[in-house]
Amino acid sequence: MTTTRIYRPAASAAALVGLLAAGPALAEEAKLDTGDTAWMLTSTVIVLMMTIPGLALFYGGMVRKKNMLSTLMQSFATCCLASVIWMVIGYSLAFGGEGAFHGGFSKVFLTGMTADSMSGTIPESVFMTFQMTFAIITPALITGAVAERMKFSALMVFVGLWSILVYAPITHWVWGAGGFLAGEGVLDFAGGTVVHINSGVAALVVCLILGKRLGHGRENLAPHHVGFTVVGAALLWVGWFGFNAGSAVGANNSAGMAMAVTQIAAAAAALSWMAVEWLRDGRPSVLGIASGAIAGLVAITPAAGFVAPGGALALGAISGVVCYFAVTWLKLKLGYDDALDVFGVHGVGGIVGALLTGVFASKAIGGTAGLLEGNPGQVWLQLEGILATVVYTAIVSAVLIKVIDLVMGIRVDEESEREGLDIRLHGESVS
Amino acid sequence: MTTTRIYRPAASAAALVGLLAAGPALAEEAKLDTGDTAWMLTSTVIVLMMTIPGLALFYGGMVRKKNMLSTLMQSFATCCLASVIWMVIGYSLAFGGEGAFHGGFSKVFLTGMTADSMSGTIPESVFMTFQMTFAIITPALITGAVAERMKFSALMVFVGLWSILVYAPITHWVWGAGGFLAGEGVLDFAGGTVVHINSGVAALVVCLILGKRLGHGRENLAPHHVGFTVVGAALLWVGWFGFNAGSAVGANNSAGMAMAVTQIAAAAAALSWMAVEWLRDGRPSVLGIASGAIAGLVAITPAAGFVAPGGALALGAISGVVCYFAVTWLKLKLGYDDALDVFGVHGVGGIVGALLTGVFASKAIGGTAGLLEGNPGQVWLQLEGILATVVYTAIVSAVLIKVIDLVMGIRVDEESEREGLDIRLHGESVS
Amino acid sequence: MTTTRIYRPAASAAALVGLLAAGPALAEEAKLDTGDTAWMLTSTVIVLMMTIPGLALFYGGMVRKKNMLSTLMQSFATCCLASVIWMVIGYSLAFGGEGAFHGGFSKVFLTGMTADSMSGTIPESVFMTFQMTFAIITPALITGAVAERMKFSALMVFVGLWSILVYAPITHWVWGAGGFLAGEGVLDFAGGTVVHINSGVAALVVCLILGKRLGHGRENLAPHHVGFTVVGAALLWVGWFGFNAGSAVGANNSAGMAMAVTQIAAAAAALSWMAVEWLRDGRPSVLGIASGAIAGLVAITPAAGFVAPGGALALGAISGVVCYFAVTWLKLKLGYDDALDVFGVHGVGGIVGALLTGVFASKAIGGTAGLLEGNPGQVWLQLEGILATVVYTAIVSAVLIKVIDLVMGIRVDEESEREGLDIRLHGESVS
Amino acid sequence: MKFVTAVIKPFKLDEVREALTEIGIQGLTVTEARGYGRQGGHTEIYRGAEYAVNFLPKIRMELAVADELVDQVVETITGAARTGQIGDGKIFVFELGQAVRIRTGERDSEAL
Amino acid sequence: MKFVTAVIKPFKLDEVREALTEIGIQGLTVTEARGYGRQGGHTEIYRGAEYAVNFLPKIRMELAVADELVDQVVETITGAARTGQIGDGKIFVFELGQAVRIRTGERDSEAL
Amino acid sequence: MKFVTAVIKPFKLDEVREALTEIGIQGLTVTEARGYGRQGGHTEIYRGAEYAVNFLPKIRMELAVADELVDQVVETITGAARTGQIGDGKIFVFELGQAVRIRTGERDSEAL
Ligand SMILES: Nc1ncnc2c1ncn2[C@@H]1O[C@H](COP(=O)(O)OP(=O)(O)O)[C@@H](O)[C@H]1O
Ligand SMILES: Nc1ncnc2c1ncn2[C@@H]1O[C@H](COP(=O)(O)OP(=O)(O)O)[C@@H](O)[C@H]1O
Ligand SMILES: Nc1ncnc2c1ncn2[C@@H]1O[C@H](COP(=O)(O)OP(=O)(O)O)[C@@H](O)[C@H]1O
Repeated sequence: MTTTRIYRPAASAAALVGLLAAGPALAEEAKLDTGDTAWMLTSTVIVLMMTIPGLALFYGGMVRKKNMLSTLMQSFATCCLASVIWMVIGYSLAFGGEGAFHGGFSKVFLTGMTADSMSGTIPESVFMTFQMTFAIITPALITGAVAERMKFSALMVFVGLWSILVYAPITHWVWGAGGFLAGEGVLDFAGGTVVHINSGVAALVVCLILGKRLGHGRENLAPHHVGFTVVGAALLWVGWFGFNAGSAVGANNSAGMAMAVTQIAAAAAALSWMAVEWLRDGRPSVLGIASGAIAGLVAITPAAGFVAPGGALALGAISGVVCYFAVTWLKLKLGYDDALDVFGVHGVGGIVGALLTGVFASKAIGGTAGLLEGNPGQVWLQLEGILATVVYTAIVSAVLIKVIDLVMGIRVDEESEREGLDIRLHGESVS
Repeated sequence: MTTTRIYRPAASAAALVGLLAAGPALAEEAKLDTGDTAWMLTSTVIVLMMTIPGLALFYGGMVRKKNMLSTLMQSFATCCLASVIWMVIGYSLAFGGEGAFHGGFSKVFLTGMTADSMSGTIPESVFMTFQMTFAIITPALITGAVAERMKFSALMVFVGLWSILVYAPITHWVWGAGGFLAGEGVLDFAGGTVVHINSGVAALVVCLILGKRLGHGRENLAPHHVGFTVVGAALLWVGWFGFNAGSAVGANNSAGMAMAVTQIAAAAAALSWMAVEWLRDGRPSVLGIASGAIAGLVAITPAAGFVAPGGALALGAISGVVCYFAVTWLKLKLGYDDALDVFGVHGVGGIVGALLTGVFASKAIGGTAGLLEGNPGQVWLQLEGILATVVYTAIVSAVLIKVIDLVMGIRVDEESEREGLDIRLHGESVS
Repeated sequence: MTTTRIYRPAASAAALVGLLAAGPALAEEAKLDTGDTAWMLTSTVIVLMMTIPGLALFYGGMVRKKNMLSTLMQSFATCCLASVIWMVIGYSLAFGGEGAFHGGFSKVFLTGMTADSMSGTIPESVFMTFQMTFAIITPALITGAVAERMKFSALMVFVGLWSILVYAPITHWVWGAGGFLAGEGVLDFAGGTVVHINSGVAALVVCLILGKRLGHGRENLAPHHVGFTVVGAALLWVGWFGFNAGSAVGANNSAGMAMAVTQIAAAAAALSWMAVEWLRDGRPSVLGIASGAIAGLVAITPAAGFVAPGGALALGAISGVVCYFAVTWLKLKLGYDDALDVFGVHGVGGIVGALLTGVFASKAIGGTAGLLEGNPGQVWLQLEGILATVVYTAIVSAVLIKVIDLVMGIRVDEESEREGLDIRLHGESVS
Repeated sequence: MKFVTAVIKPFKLDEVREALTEIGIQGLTVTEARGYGRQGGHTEIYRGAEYAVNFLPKIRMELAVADELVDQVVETITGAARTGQIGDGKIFVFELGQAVRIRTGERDSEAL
Repeated sequence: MKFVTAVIKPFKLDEVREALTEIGIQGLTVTEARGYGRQGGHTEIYRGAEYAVNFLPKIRMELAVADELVDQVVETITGAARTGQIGDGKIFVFELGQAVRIRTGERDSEAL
Repeated sequence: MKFVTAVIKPFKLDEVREALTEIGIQGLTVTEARGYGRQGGHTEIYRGAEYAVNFLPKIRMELAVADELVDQVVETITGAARTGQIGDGKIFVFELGQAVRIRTGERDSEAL
């Protein structure tokens, strides 16, 4: 039996509390705990559900009817491709060793993951699959920015390469043994930087290079079925407990508190988005409250194991308002066409959340104090984590998409865009 | 580490059986069990799923297309608002202390819920969030009665106040430490009174005061997409295992039996509703079988940890038929417009279930004998629980909605009702 | 406390590994493990979700709009009926005793399943309900072959009798104590034969006898909403972890590895189906990739606890291609009208998976070596399992449907088929 | 024969149909339509992007009638469909050359 | 020129279109419609509330044809759309004043 | 009065409506339609079964206009709806007998 790594060192204080409460001493760390394993199996299941059908529906409802299937396809195919890539190379790069920047090649094709390899108190197979679901949703999030106009073939190439060149290394930085950001004490409980800032910034870069949709700003590009979007948002919300409480890697106090604060922040952000929209536009929209909930879930992601309920309430309320303005004002101001607001919700929400984690972190909850408890340095650390991620993902994503554009073209022709990607790229249509 | 309360005393005999089977003695009750915690984390997730997207879709499919989004919105916004209220004050009123009628203010804003507070074998944070999902679905159920004509602003005010003034106290009566109904031995395993009778009766009262929909009895108000309703019913069914088996507050024998009887009762009720409909109308409808399943799930809710499989089969079959007549005959007879039959399914189903719990309760399963095992007194106790709930919720709900009507008006204007709430209240429409 | 049976002997080696890793010795086998129980409760929940709403949506999106509700109804009503039958007699026939061909009548109406009956480390109530969800999905799968033209009444009669005469005995053969296939060493981790080959072959037989849909081969019978189908496929995928990892009957290493290989095989099959379709038809369809994922999930089902990740990758990729040709070429060649491809995906996928389990089985993973590790005999054993199942289910299903046809007729009249089953059989329509 | 096409508010359909049935009309065909007119539309905002929705839902109804019935039909529709509010719709009357009942091949007045 | 509008049963659309193609018709436009007529409707019951569904799904098809083709077109549609059962639908023929092909600006018979 | 029916490509609707508004047209009614014509269709394949989709999405637009405006209207539609590609659609012009505004009972030219 082999235990290969320490998981998410940033969360270790919280985990420690959990483990002590749970009884078994840390010394016997390689012993399988069935309760922890049960929760991690479950978390894996529901994080997968976040992408398919959750994200697929969330995005699918927001596009025009003629592009609905192509949008579902982008999530579904990304799920398949990212799974295989994670198994082949991604997991190894992220968790295969102790480099500062990547984990090496020792776990390519999951070599050495035997029937009894452990990762803390759970089987490594469970840990690997849990992490796979994160490796799935991150590139899937990006597809929202390029909806309704990108070539499916080019998107698949991008997703494949990006998973290897961007996602796996950044994961290693933050959560891998020896990763340079984790070592410095950057707090990211469940993926605020790794998943949300990363995908949000990549999305912005890619959609800038791809260009706006035909008719953007003139024609009616409104969502064809906000109902699907609400269902998708609800499934994302539900699955997010696997994301955040699952990141405690066990059924412990840390998981419990992560779940509680996740719910509180999501609700608070949904309400704050609704409130500001009601004040400004005179009516609360359904798309608005759903977007607010997602914004809150994004923002609480890095903070989940570190903040108390009161902090979560504030963090959620703030992030709902900030993302509202990112999406309705900043985007219009700057004029880019991030079709489904990946940057506005995940990029901006992730940045707000990462910073506020530094503000609201509570020693009693996660072992680290934040600004409000007299530790302003944590905010600077958080900023460092944000910057490192933003710079790396922006540059590599830009180069990648440019190269793919040169080699094969990334945008469908005008007629296909007019007629719809469903029929033109996939030969199908929703009645 | 603090352990603050005994959970659901009515279920304690069943829980005892479970705990003994599971090994650890009750003495060490504050010790975290990872398996119990894993199951309660999961239960929390799937009970949340019952409301969004489950209930939202169940209701959303039953209204006319022009009101679909507004109906989704009612569930979604209720979810957000009830979450925050629970965190701020509801949890404290329900579980903050040992009064006979409410729990006091000691846990306002979750004060004192620290990282290591326990509730039996699970973290208090998990218990609090699990209970929060019940506090969400109960007011959300009510929205079905007022669909297609109530002002969203007035509904939000009602939901907020009702959560505090009705839901939290009744929860305390039945499940809180010192609650007067629990003390007397009323059996309510998972919320037959607290959730279903409570919401069903409040729904009836509110829709009577709100008045019928325009065109009721003349125009075609048929469901616009029974498909969505079936999906919603299915998600409610699936999530109901968190509701019922989760109410064992652990992964034990009681949870197992609660799950088994829940499935059996739901299936039996669905079939009995289908059968009677087939006989009377000449064809089994899809809406019918789905409604029957929900009726069975409602009815088994108070009984889940107390009855044996055979009892569940009978209880389910009876409740399907009774609710069928409540919905298709009683409602027409009395002429009220409970748009989506909250009273007929949840109110009536809850009452039938609460009474039949007293009939079918089995000492071998949950520690309490029912009428069939020679304990007729239990039926009277159940009746007491029903009456207390009905009277309190009816009066307070009526006063509440009347006051709100006076202050701000509760009904949309005629033109908005004609054109649809989606476009008028939320500025959106489903294509 | 009684422990009645050993579960799934074929999986015992794998389970042993898991149990050893988990710590508690096998001797105390009747002791409840809360972690194992938590995972099995969860698995039960998500396997139910596979049928409703998963399969219901998967199938419902593939039929024409006028038959959508009737298709949902077939899954939903099958769920209800199969549940009651399982409780009344099915569970007993499958797991009630140690016969070679069936389990007898000792557990009719769940007699003897007390509050503390155990099944390994979990309550028997959980085991019974977990198995019930398998007894639900298997006949529900068959309904895809008869969609759009079968009488609902006849279908219900068929489902009821088939559950008793075909499903329960075959389950006993493979997983019951003393079952003759298990005894011989046929590997079927989670139901490749019991569920998929069984339902796939029954489906073929029934649709051959039922005849083609009106207009088959001439009129446009295309899916009315591939979006629903994608959502259904996603929910099937997500729930499949309960199916496969749940079949480890505990939260152990075997479950972890089953989960990992399930994800890998599904993704590989989806991609291989997509690739071959892209090459042949010039575009990757959304229905195609979803079908490929299901094909991979079917094929990995018997293999889940027995193969390593590399084997799963190969097994998945192969099954995607084989099922593609079964559905697009074999079916056209032979000319039968298996409306939603139950045989092509579940029958063929199940056979491919069962055989490849014999090829790729790895001693290190599940305790049994396959062809590639020098044990060609396993392939022959697998073939025996396949043949026994195919022959029995084909004959009994054929006789059953013929008799029902004689007694009451199995097909709707032509006008009903033209106008749609929704309105004609259920009196409802999707707007 | 005349052919009457009317554009009305959707929720008036049942009333209009009943009124027409009362004066002996036995058949008509409707389609869902969207109308642009003085009634104006409204604005929908999705995440900050405003879209003017210029078209409002209408029902388009058409029926072939004998010459002598046409005035009564027009009056009946006008009466039943009127709310007095802007957007009530229009009625158009055309000359109809031929009418055939597919089932029987009957022509013109017998076909209606 | 004439303009033919036909209301038919939905499942007959492909047959009718093929029959028309065979006699040289190169274009037509269809819309989904709902018809009220002698065929009657049916009743749907949802949780005890009965709703009469008076309108049945139909296809409304329209095509502009040269004067000399109109009889053949009417016959062809009648033949292909007939099931002999009530509700087969109607054909209406109008005088067409002008026709224009948008792409080229061609007029009248050249535009069809 | 004249009655103009135009079949156009869906994405051209807004442009055409705006162009018509500019020349003073204040009302029109549109329905979603599917067109069969020279443009041809395409093939969809679902699990090996090929279906020819002969009909393509179109917008059917109709408006009643005063006689003197009809040429301008036809020109305006032609101009705004043209892409020059096959399938741009058709315009048909009919004689309109009567028009009524339901709200007011106004007739003919006052009703438009
Ligand atoms: N000139 C026209 N040709 C065809 N349809 C028209 C015309 N003018 C109006 N309509 C239809 O009549 C509907 C109502 O017209 P509108 O001008 O809004 O109100 P009103 O009929 O009360 O004057 C419009 O939505 C449109 O469908
Ligand atoms: N007078 C009419 N004007 C316009 N459409 C009509 C008229 N009468 C019937 N229809 C259309 O024709 C369809 C078939 O008519 P119906 O009376 O049911 O049967 P049949 O055509 O066999 O007599 C109706 O559903 C309706 O759409
Ligand atoms: N004879 C006709 N009658 C009615 N509609 C027609 C006729 N011919 C074509 N159409 C409509 O016009 C559309 C465009 O016609 P098509 O022949 O494809 O291209 P084009 O207009 O460029 O010649 C068709 O899709 C159909 O809706």
